[in-house]
Amino acid sequence: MNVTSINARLMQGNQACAEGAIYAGARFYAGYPITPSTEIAEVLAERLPQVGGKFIQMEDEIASMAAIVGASLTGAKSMTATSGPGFSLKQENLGYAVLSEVPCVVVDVQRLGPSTGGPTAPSQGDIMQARWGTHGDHPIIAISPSSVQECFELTVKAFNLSERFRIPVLMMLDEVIGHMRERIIIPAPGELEIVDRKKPKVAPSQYVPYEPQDDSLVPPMANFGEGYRYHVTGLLHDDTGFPSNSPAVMGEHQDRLHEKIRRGLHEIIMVEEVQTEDADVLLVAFGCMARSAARAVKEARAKGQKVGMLRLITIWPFPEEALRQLAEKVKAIIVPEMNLGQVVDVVKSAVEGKVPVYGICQADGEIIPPERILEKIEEVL
Amino acid sequence: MNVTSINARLMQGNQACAEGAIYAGARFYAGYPITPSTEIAEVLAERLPQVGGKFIQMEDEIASMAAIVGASLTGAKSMTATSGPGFSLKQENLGYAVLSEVPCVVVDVQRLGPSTGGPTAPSQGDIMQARWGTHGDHPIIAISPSSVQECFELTVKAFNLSERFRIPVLMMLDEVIGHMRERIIIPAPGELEIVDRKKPKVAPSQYVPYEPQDDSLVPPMANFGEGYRYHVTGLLHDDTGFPSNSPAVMGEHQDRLHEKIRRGLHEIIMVEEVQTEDADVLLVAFGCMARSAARAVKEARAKGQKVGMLRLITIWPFPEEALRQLAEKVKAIIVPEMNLGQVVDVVKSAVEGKVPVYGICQADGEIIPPERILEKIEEVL
Amino acid sequence: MFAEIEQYFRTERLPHIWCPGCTNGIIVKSIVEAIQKAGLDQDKTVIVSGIGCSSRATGYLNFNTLHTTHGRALAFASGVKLANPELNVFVITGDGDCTSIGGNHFIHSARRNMDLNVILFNNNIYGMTGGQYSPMSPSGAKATTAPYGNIERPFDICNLAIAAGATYVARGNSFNTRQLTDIIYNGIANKGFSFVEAIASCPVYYGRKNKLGNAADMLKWQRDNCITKEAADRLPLEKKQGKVVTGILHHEPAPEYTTEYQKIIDKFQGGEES
Amino acid sequence: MFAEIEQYFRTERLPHIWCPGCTNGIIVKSIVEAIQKAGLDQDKTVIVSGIGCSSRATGYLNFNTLHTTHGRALAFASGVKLANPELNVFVITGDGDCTSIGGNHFIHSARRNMDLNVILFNNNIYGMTGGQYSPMSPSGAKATTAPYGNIERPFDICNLAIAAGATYVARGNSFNTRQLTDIIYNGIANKGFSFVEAIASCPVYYGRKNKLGNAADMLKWQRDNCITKEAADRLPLEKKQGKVVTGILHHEPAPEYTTEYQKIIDKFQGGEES
Amino acid sequence: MRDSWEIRLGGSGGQGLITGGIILAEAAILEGKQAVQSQSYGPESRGGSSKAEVIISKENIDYMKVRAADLLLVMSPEAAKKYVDDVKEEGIIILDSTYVKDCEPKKGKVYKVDISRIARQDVGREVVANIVALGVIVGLTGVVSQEALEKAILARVPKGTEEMNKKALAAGFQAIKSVVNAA
Amino acid sequence: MRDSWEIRLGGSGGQGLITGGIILAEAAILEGKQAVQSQSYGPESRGGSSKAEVIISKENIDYMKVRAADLLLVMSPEAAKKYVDDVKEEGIIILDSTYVKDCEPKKGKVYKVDISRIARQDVGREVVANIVALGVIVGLTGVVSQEALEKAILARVPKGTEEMNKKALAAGFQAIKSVVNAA
Amino acid sequence: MSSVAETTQQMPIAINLSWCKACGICYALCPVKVLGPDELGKVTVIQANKCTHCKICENHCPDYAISVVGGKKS
Amino acid sequence: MSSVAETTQQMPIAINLSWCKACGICYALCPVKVLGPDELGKVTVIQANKCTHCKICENHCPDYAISVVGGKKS
Ligand SMILES: Cc1ncc(C[n+]2csc(CCOP(=O)(O)OP(=O)(O)O)c2C)c(N)n1
Ligand SMILES: Cc1ncc(C[n+]2csc(CCOP(=O)(O)OP(=O)(O)O)c2C)c(N)n1
Ligand code: SF4
Ligand code: SF4
Ligand code: SF4
Ligand code: SF4
Ligand code: SF4
Ligand code: SF4
Ligand SMILES: [Mg+2]
Ligand SMILES: [Mg+2]
Repeated sequence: MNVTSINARLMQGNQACAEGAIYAGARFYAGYPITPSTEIAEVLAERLPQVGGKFIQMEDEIASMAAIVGASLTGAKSMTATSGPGFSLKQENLGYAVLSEVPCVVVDVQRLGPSTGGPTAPSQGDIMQARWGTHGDHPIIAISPSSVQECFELTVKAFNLSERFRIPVLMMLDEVIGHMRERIIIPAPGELEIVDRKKPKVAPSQYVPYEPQDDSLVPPMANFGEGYRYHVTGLLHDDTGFPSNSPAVMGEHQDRLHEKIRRGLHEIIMVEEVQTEDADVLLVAFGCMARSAARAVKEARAKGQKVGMLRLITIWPFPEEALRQLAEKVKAIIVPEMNLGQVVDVVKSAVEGKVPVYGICQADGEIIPPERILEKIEEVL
Repeated sequence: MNVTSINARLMQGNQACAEGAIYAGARFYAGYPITPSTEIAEVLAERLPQVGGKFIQMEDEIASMAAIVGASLTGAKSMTATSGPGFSLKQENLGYAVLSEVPCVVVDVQRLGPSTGGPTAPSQGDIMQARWGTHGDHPIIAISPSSVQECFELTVKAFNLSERFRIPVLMMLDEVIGHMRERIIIPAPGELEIVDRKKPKVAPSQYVPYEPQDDSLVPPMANFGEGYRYHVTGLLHDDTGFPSNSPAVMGEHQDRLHEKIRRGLHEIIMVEEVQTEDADVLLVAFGCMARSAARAVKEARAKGQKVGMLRLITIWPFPEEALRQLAEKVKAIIVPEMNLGQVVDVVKSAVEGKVPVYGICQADGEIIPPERILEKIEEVL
Repeated sequence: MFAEIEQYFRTERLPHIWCPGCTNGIIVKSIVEAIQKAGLDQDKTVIVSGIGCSSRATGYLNFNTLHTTHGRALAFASGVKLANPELNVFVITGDGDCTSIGGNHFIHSARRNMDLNVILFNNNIYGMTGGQYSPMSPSGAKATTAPYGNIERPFDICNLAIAAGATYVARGNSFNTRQLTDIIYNGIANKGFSFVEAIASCPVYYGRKNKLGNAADMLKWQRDNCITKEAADRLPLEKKQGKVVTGILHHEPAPEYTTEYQKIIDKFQGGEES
Repeated sequence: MFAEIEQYFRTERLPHIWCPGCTNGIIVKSIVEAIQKAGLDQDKTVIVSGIGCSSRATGYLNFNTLHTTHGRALAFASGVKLANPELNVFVITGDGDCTSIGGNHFIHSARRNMDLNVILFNNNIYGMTGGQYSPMSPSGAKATTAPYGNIERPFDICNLAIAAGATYVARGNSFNTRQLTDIIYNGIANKGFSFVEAIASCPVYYGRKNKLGNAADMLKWQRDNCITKEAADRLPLEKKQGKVVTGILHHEPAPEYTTEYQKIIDKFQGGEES
Repeated sequence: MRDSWEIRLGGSGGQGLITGGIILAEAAILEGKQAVQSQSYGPESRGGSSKAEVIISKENIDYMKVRAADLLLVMSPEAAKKYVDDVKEEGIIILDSTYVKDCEPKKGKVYKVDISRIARQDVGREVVANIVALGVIVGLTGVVSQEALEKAILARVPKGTEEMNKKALAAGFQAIKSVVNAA
Repeated sequence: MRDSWEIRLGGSGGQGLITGGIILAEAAILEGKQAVQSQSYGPESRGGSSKAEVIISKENIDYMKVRAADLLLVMSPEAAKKYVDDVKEEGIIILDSTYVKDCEPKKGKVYKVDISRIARQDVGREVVANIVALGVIVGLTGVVSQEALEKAILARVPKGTEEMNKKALAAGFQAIKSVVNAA
Repeated sequence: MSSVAETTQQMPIAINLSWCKACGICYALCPVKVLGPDELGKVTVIQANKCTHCKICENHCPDYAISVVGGKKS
Repeated sequence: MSSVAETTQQMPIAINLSWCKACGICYALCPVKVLGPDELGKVTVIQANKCTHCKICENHCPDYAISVVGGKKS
């Protein structure tokens, strides 16, 4: 018997996400079961106590989201996971985390349809909700893994970004990626970078909790219980953390929330380019659809068609720059996505008419097969 | 004393919305108080019993949304009203109403910020949430009144569209419009058209609840208790109403939900054009900002600048056609909105680079004054 | 029995999706028998459910049926009932649906005392999602999210219903079907919020995780561990220990919500000012 | 007193936003006195609140303070406490915040018995939004959304807490500040979920709508209509009618959640398999 | 009378200025004019400073907010500080001198009237200070007719308080007359 | 051995086909190959029909879904109907003849094996039908080595059931041998 | 409802095999072992004549697959 | 905290007028009418000498505007 990679294992995407969280230092999980995300909770219920962490099944998704924010304020890296219906319920408190700048990671394993929809059927239908699901203006970071290995590594990255920018980071899995099992190599401890929130350097009496100390505009964050007594609120507030009705203060607060992310774009944006150098047709894909698109690229190239792919790893903020540069070069863009048209409109808005943009939009619980993409390529070439 | 218009009254926007609901035939309201929408509940708590209708204050917004769907299934035209935080909570059950095609009207009186934000400060920050707030692909209709008179009349229209298309209709007020008082003339009974849901014409045994009977793709709707026993579910389902896991069925269901709205666009889309005939600069505005923009148009014209306005009355589905036609004619588009950039991106996506599009985006709890718009006009001219 | 099944079930949709040996089907039959006994008009009867295995029941029942979102059945049902008080409204819900995510609607519905008939299928587990613990899983029980045993204390949901204001509260189980039918029937007679906890068994998840034997073993457990309130009242404390008390636990009528509302309408309809 | 105020309040933020005569300020002082009496370290104490007039208290208190979303304070607090059980965690909440939108978190927190100290400011109304009825408004009371009088029955929230599993339940009011401080103090001593209902008055909305006189009149009402549990136990039934019973209503310790969780960690930490 | 008035009323929570603004707008509508009334609040629906704005015009009113006011009435020092500069050069400023001391506006014509004290002492209850204020405004400007104003007041105040409110209105008319005469 | 196998296993809820697919994939990984396993479910996590897919390859696997299968195993009539056409022309079809009767695929090479009956009667418990099936698949195709398969099985089955599972595996190997020989 | 044989005096038990899920409840609970499993575990009547019409099987079949005639109404 | 006068034997009641909201509770509850309203309704000391140090005023002032020295600790 020929056992080659002893570190290689077969692992499910959801499990890899859970293990990635532990690797990243997550020590708190609160959740409420929902297909197709439940395995994340189940793995962490078992694993967290083994590393001294806490797992709690809350009464619902609203409470779960609240609990991870509370936990994070004590310094615990915290996570919750859910799917569409639960993601909708978490929106209010997700907005709280954005406004009060509490790091945490929220996993949404996307399933089909609005409402209960098709609970076991895959989809990529929550992409726009990830951006706009909570009320009011707010920035967000959302990441989409395309393999089990990435479920692990991007979860680590999600925690890093969350701690770095004091913002909830969304891991937008889809049912295909969450439930499929494939080969993964678990990185050794220390192999991946781990980022922790910046702590205040001043004495408690000097601490102004929401006052940025550098150009990043991300204020250092004290944990509850460390002697820095401060106030956290979901009201718009000034740098001291106390609410204000002043338009100047409220406007500044909202602007800074966005601006800190804008300034961090170079750290946040992740894309992968596949054979884009000479591409005439660019596929823009993410999540499980990037796998189908990758196959399409391969088969199209085999036929001599110049096709490339821009894989969106970061979905929000949207990788506009990378896309715009490619839009200068290609003749057409095709966006295959498992929904009825979400990212395709964002792509359109970003390329501003420079090249024609086509969607392949399908929301029936099936992954869009390479064949359909290949057909479209034929059509636009 | 010179009393001219005896039918004229001073009325608050929220109250006009409530009175419009009664005029439209609404006989059920369930809600949970929240600033700045509370007056709608307060008015209806008093008024509904007077017309034989029901008001109930539920334990939260989730329950309120659920209750109006339940009530609507018995045939009662139903409404709820809320603001941002509550709107976030309603999203899951809003998606239920979309999927199961239950008519109802949801009012969101927009206030500032994500989370608790600035509860008494106006904003137009929930526009994208109105479109994408619930998980999964779904169509929606959203309407934005710009005057107290319109709060009344468009609420009637909202009920009509909701009954006509079997879809929840969102009334997107903003705090300015909801709280301001102005002169209103209450239409006489019969003066405005009232639309009721189409009832099945077949015998109960022949009733296939989700089978469209005509090109509108909107199936006739029986009310509970009328002898048509059928099943309503939030799962994707076939025409009989029973759930299915078949991709063909699930895909068709999702497609029909969108297609029925597409086919009804001519009934749904409402815009107002103000001095657009010869305009070089087009303002695109809605809600209270349309009032500020109207003043800007007037003052710009007074200076000899050719400025016009496209007022979006229907916001979702987005009036793309109307906009595209104007985009052919103008040299620049300015979108002043009280948020950090929502409709402006949709405008960009719609005009596909044909003319430059500028946003005036401000989210600080103040209405953007005509001065700022005038400045921008100077800038782009 | 097949005739009743034909009348009250959508037989073309049977067999139902429940696992072999799941007792949900038994409880549903008791509900239907109680409805039959009460002589309710199927056209005037609405059955509402949430999300869960048990909540799938509505799909099989030949009434006006409403399968809602997880935990919210009571809120939808309140809308149905208040909008049209002539309808008989039933709610079918699971222990997770009713007491976890739906707990708030539960206590408020009990408090308001709207005339709703609620049957909670208590299988001590989240069945539909594959065996996570619920607020009604016993302390120490194993579940996929309680691999080391549940450290939480379960609700006594009947007690909670009483404290929240329910005017009729009863408990039954899927073994003693006659009793179950009776207590549901009596609940229908109560004009107000009537709550029945029906002990169910989930052999596939709860049974397997907790080594409770097969479907028949779990039914026998119900038979052997439940005692009626009447019997319990006669027994000394030590003999009651560990037993689950069934029967009508509470019945204390109070003004019903829709009736009270109608009084307001009767008084103020047509008026312009309060 | 000014010295204690200086120590425990963020005096630079006073006067608070509450209306003249609102008794929220009185209750907050009792909380602070109980904390002082218990000798809790301010740095190790977290006070969590929801949204409402009463929930604005956290902004004035010199601790780690967390002003959350409407109804969710207990859920946030559960995260704080479980993540770091060394912290003393208090929750300040209103009758709407705790029992209406937050009702589910309330019953589940009581059931889990996490070591949280909850003080409910019960003014029988939604103050912050301008006077709508709450689940604790008495039947018949007027409110902006109950112009014809409230047809709902209010919760007896202490009873509900007990039924849900709270291990310490007490009621006080803003007149009898000594008692209020004492019952909060005793709640701190209970290792588990401790619940105190503090009767507050909202002269501006509840008082005005229901013609209860001015702020002082409303305080006098509390004085004249509350009796201690000890007194009540001695009185004949007819004399208790209509009186509100205050004092410690229930105290029955049970295993505390974070302690039980720690046992699991102690047993399985480092292990790979359960 | 002028074609259009932009009026701003500023004070603190309980002073009834929003009601005051509403009454003014209602009086205008009774006269067949256009009117828009808007306001800003403190936290949620309560407390803090409060501002009411009324625009009265013979024409349609597009923009509903007062920019530089034609008339400003302030009844608290905070409001005075906040709004006193947003007045037209030739605008009118009325200060409730019961609460607003040490305020010397740089522009506009200023009238100091002891409004709250008059309400409390002359009429008997401070809650009617807003009605006194309306009397002052209308007495000074005639933005609406005195009849329309009285009608609007009586239509809105709680039953049983009509006399007190009439008295307050009269006191307001009287007060401004004295101030103008004294000037 | 071929470079790549696309395998589809179809049946109903409780038959353990997903576990079967996982074991197959794990065996492949033990051999240093790439493997992807995916599945589809009935409503929420339970019941209904079930499908597991495994792709085993020496190369990186991009698309994770089986298109036309190299090998199809079906253990229920519904699954047979649903999947029997999505097989490559030269593909392999294994029917569990305990449940799948009257199925005559139009393409592929068909093997009928009485898998569930063998599990129930020869091994003693029908729950191990999936292991019998794995024996049949691997015995027929060698998609993974028999050693790797056994190792993967033993690593995943509950403690105390090792012997029964080994017996099931052996029965599977045996069964396909007989079928092939009989053919 | 698919084909179910008529019941008779000798065979008071009607079974709808297409609904039976082989859960084993009926034959585990039948006090006199009238019922038993077939080779797939589904219900089968072993000794009809012993049936007491107690209806325990009918009442506890979660799938409504059994109907017993005679005896008193349950 | 803004200026509050020192208390003395003769004047055991310290008042922080800037916090007082004129709610009237203290002077309505003071058993011996030591306290009363000023012209704006805020608290004022009318007859300091009668004070019994009962602290009812201090305990019930919702705005922490009164501090009474002497008497037993509340
Ligand atoms: C908002 C939301 N959260 C979670 C789920 C997933 N979910 C479906 S059913 C269920 C639990 C069902 O348990 P129970 O109510 O006890 O019903 P049972 O299946 O045991 O009959 C859960 C958590 C969902 N559908 N929606
Ligand atoms: C999700 C959500 N719904 C509604 C509101 C509006 N709201 C704020 S406070 C409140 C009620 C407050 O009542 P209570 O908890 O009794 O506190 P009080 O103001 O009486 O102290 C409501 C309904 C909100 N902020 N968020
Ligand atoms: S999982 Fe449990 S509760 Fe659900 S159908 Fe199966 S046995 Fe019944
Ligand atoms: S509204 Fe009522 S509860 Fe709120 S601060 Fe005022 S008096 Fe207190
Ligand atoms: S109880 Fe019903 S489903 Fe179970 S074996 Fe007997 S007949 Fe079949
Ligand atoms: S009726 Fe009774 S005796 Fe007859 S088969 Fe059924 S359980 Fe056995
Ligand atoms: S201490 Fe007592 S006596 Fe003295 S002023 Fe206060 S209330 Fe009056
Ligand atoms: S109780 Fe306090 S706030 Fe009220 S009048 Fe007295 S000192 Fe002022
Ligand atoms: Mg359950
Ligand atoms: Mg309250």
